[in-house]
Amino acid sequence: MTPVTYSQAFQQGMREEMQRNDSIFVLGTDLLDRGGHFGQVLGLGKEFGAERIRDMPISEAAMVAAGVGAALNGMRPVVDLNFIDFSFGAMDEIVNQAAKMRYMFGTPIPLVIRGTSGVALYAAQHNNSLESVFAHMPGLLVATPSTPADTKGLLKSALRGEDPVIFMMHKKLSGTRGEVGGDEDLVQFGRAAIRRGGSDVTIVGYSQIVFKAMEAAKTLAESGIEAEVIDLRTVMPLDIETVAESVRKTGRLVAVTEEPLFGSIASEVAASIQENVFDWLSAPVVRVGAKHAPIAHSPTLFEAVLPQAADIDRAARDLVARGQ
Amino acid sequence: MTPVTYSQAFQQGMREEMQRNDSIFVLGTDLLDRGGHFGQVLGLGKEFGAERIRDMPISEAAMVAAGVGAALNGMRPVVDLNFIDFSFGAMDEIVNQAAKMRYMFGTPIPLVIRGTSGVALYAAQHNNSLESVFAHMPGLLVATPSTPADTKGLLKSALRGEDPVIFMMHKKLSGTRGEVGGDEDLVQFGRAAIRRGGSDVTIVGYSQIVFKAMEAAKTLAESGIEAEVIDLRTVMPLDIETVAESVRKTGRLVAVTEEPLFGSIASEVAASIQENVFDWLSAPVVRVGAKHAPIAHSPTLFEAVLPQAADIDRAARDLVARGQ
Amino acid sequence: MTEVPTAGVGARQFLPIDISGVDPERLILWLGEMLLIREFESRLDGLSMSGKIPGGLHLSIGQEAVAVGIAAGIQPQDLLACSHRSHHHALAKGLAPRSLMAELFGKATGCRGGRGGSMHLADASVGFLGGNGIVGAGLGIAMGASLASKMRGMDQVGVGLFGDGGANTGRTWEFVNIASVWKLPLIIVCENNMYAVETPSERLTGGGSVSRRAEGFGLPVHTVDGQDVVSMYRATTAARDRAARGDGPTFIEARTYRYEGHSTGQIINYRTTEEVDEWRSTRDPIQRLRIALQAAGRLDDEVFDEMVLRARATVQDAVAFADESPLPDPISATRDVTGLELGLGNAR
Amino acid sequence: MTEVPTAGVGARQFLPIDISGVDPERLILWLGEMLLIREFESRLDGLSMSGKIPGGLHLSIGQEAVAVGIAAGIQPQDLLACSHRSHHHALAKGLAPRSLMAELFGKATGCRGGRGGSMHLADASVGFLGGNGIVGAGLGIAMGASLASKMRGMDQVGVGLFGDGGANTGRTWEFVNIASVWKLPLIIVCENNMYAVETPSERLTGGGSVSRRAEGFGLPVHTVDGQDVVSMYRATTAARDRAARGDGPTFIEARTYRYEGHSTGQIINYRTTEEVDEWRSTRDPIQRLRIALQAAGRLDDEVFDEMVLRARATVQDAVAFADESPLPDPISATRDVTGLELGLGNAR
Ligand SMILES: Cc1ncc(C[n+]2csc(CCOP(=O)(O)OP(=O)(O)O)c2C)c(N)n1
Ligand SMILES: Cc1ncc(C[n+]2csc(CCOP(=O)(O)OP(=O)(O)O)c2C)c(N)n1
Ligand SMILES: [Mg+2]
Ligand SMILES: [Mg+2]
Repeated sequence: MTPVTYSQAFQQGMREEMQRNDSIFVLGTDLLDRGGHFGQVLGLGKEFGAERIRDMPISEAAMVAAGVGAALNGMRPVVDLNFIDFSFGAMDEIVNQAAKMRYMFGTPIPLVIRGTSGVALYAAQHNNSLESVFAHMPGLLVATPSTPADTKGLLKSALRGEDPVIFMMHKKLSGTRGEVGGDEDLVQFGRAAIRRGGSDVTIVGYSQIVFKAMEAAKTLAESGIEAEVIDLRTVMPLDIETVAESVRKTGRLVAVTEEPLFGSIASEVAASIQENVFDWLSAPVVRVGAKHAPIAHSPTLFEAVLPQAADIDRAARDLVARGQ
Repeated sequence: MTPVTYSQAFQQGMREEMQRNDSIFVLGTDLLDRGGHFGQVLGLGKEFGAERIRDMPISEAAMVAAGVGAALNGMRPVVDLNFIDFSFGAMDEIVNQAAKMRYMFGTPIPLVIRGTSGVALYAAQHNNSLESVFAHMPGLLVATPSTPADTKGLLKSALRGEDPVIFMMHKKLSGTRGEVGGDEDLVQFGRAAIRRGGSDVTIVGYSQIVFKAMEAAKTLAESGIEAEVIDLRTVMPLDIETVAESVRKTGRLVAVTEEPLFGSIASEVAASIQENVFDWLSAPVVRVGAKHAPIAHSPTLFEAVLPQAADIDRAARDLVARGQ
Repeated sequence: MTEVPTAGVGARQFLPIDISGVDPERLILWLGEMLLIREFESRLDGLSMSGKIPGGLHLSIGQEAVAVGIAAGIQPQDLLACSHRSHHHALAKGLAPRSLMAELFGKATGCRGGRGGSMHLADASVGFLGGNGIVGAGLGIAMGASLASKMRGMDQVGVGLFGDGGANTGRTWEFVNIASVWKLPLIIVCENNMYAVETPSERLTGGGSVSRRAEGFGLPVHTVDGQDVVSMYRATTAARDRAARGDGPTFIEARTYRYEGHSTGQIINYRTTEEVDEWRSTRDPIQRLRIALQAAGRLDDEVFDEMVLRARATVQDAVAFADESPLPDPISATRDVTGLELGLGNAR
Repeated sequence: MTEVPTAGVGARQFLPIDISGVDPERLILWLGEMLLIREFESRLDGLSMSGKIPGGLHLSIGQEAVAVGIAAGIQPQDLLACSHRSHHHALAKGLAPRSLMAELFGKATGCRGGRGGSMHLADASVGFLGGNGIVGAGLGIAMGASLASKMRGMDQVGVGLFGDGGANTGRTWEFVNIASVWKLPLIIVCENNMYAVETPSERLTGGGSVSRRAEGFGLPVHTVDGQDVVSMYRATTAARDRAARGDGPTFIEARTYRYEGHSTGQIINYRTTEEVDEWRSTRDPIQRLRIALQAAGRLDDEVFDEMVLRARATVQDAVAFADESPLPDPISATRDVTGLELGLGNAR
């Protein structure tokens, strides 16, 4: 198989599942002809037509409400929010309706809400990190793939599952390439992947920052420190067991996130790991995340706020030094 | 001074500050005649009139936008969202506008957004725990008072500060009574209060759950375990130093929250404490929070989801047993 | 105390309604349903005050004709979603009184096993998609459901309701717009009872008219007397026919009135007793239908009294059922949050 | 390449505009401002493509008369907030070209020190409250600002802008409603350039008319030719007078057109070149004003050419300034997030 991009992986997953299941359709802005703002449904408009690749006006509340209501009545909608930041305009529909309806009404809501996430250009209002927010809300699942294969495989799971899923695709990964699985290669929610084995320290993250973790692992290896790098793949459910197992081996954990650190997924991982495998820890779990500031326009400014590979490297080194 | 209720404390703080500063006004639903759904501005309508106690239609986005714009132009608005859950309808205005404007535009946004929070009756859609969500957002401050005195004192600080403040008042505390401070008794943001001294274990929380922590401390004391109980008072900024200091003494921490545990303030506290005072900990920080479920209508169901004094008691006992 | 008006002297004050062409048996049925709703609702204040029902409730007394007229104008397979003020719609759409009452009590036998409560009643088996605690949100659910009906090619229409207060929340107009643009088989009903909690909505509604506002969204708009069950029925039937033909949504503004406070236990001083009396004594939907049926020789006092007693008995049975029903099992409180079993670290 | 149309044969095709009664010196000024905007914007595509400006940009070429007409019709103390498509308004309201260009470059000398960028320009000193990255949000800011103006008794009005796409987001109508109900000194402008990204808005706007929709909210609504700076000026002046008198807001739908793609670097295949040509060759706001001034004997080619050169020079100076300006200090990136110094545990 030839490698495809992260966006194409989403396309592929959508196409295969739409062919397989008539009840799947997509709604959002500029999908039919343009294929979405990130090319995520490029070509699907031609194949499936305007009924199943549905253009909507800029009405985020209505997008999600349409999805919730349709899901309640037998369909499997995919709501494309464009940037995940626009979820703010549909927050009630996501958290008070989609997430709670199964619990309240007993009716599953098989609904995928896709949004481009992560930090890159376009400044403060287009670069909110919301993964910890959605993961905090009972009833929602949150996918945060870092590779084309996971994008496709997790999307397939989402489209065959019965829960509302926030599907977050990192801006900076749109063009990255990789092999993807076939028609029946599903990636399960709540199963972390070990991207690199190592025995000295564990580094855990998800989405784009996994690549920074891998970069750090490389520089650490040059100093003889072998880091195990874990990609959570979904942050809800969060596969804490795989992380715990690794920590039982390495005794040290760096939890990384691109979110502002306070209240982040890294905080959750740190809290949970120290609670569960305290006696295996030779030093505290160290968190590396974004500084507590909005994202500026100028790359000079926002790169200073974001965690970098060097920060992960330094944290891991400190831990190894400390825990000896 | 005669004790006043939590709601009256808010009233008092509002009244005194409105008398002191012409630019303060309140907007929201049913304020002028009714005095708000929790009596929080009762009597102020008569005193200050319809210009400064402004009734609005059910337009949460417009409420907060009106507040942000007015704050940008020299006023000090208080937006009363009624239940904090209704913030979902104004999430963009809160997180993308109010919170980021100072950073983006250099203009302070002195804006108080009041909402009734915490878990009680009225089921899933009126009982969202959002304190960790707002605290996660750079640019916002989050007040979570547990007493009338703190309600008044923190409100005063908010109304003299220059930041957007989410002011969360717990449903179950509306009628609780206590002494309050005078005209110039401000309670600073980011200063936790030690509600009870103790040397065996620290219990940290905020808002209504502090009372459950105090209850647990009582039963623990009966077994000779002296718990120190810390009330954070504001969760952003979060006074981790006071908690750390206590943990340096007790070596044990129970972090409690009424939120669903995942991604909660308790997780943040646990992560931060183990990171900062790891070597003083004789056992892991243990979190006690709500189970990962929406809030049901039936008290039988929702009380089973909420953390109880007995859960805190048990967690503290386990810690003490374990760390010996 | 029941709210059922007594017959007699004042009867001639009531505004007449036109029942021509409607099968009298159906009219009698509707009368019975309105009586049931009123009897049901009239018990709730006390049950809430006494703590049998946890929390307050939004009563619909006075608004029965809106619910019954709509339910009569649609088909059983049609789907309805509404607002926090939902008991009348739940009953009219066919939710069993026992099931509803037990739900309010927070009992395991309630339609949602005690999870939902007053604002979150639902019963898929009768096409009742639920009330909603969030102003305007029910309309969105109905809108989405009707999209599915259309995509699946079903003979099924949606009904989405909101209040006059809900006409000022942005989401409402997003939903109306989508229904209009996609020509969805949806009946949009603004249940205009003039107040949002204690605020006269007209004062905070720019332009003063919900119907006029709706016209700007490109769909037919009808202002209907919501205290006349037959008018509601006729408007609904026409809207349903239009929807079923594939011609798209209809907007109905039902002018109605709630006799009680916004929620149980409230003191009302934001409107005059004259205003309430005026609605009660000239527009009461039960009285108006009763009088029309009497005038047509289709109903005598004896039958009516029997109907009242029957409604009362049904409610009494529901209360007894709810009272005797078991509480839900606390263990179940964390079940069915998602379709997955959540692992370590997520839920404890 | 500059977008300034050349004079000549095609000139007679342009729709005439009525400049009677307006001081010709002001007209010349407005022409100069429109030229500046167009020259400024015409440089940006290249600067963005070459990476000098990080990220894409929303160009307003074609929409100059909307911005200049509004700015001409209000007073310096008035406050304006707009959408993501904001450069024309920023310049018209008085933001210095150097300051704007440096901001786009992400430089320390930009109006927001590189923090804001294209969608978040702002300059309080000229009453420019900012662009906004969120569709519809700018109108809300202006609405709130005008509430403050009113409460503080100032002679100051707000201007809030949004696009045709923004007419389908719920928040927009909440804002319009509040302005109407509170009779705020606010001018609400829908900059209708017919497209939201690649979607013809008419297709997804129920009823097909933004103005008609606005009428339902109880405020005066005017549809104005947005390619005629004088019409825009007149409509704005009237709206401002009304606002200053305390009579409340006015809604203006400005019919306009963007010549370029939604953002820089886009391939346009969702509209015909004929459509673009039609707008360019019959409605171009610069050409129309130029022709009107020439016909009135107030402008000759030489002066016009000089104006173009002057505009170009200003832009060239801005580019050079931005290019040479220092980057912001990375250390400053975490400053001024709130008014408090955040302690341990919050920020690191
Ligand atoms: C988004 C939102 N804001 C506020 C509330 C609180 N609230 C509940 S009912 C109500 C009044 C609703 O008025 P209306 O829409 O006219 O319905 P009615 O109560 O008259 O049936 C309000 C403000 C809410 N539930 N949801
Ligand atoms: C709430 C929200 N949804 C979606 C977007 C993405 N977006 C940016 S501009 C735009 C189109 C806006 O169209 P219009 O309002 O007509 O303004 P124009 O671009 O034509 O000036 C969209 C969809 C956004 N910025 N904010
Ligand atoms: Mg009402
Ligand atoms: Mg447009």
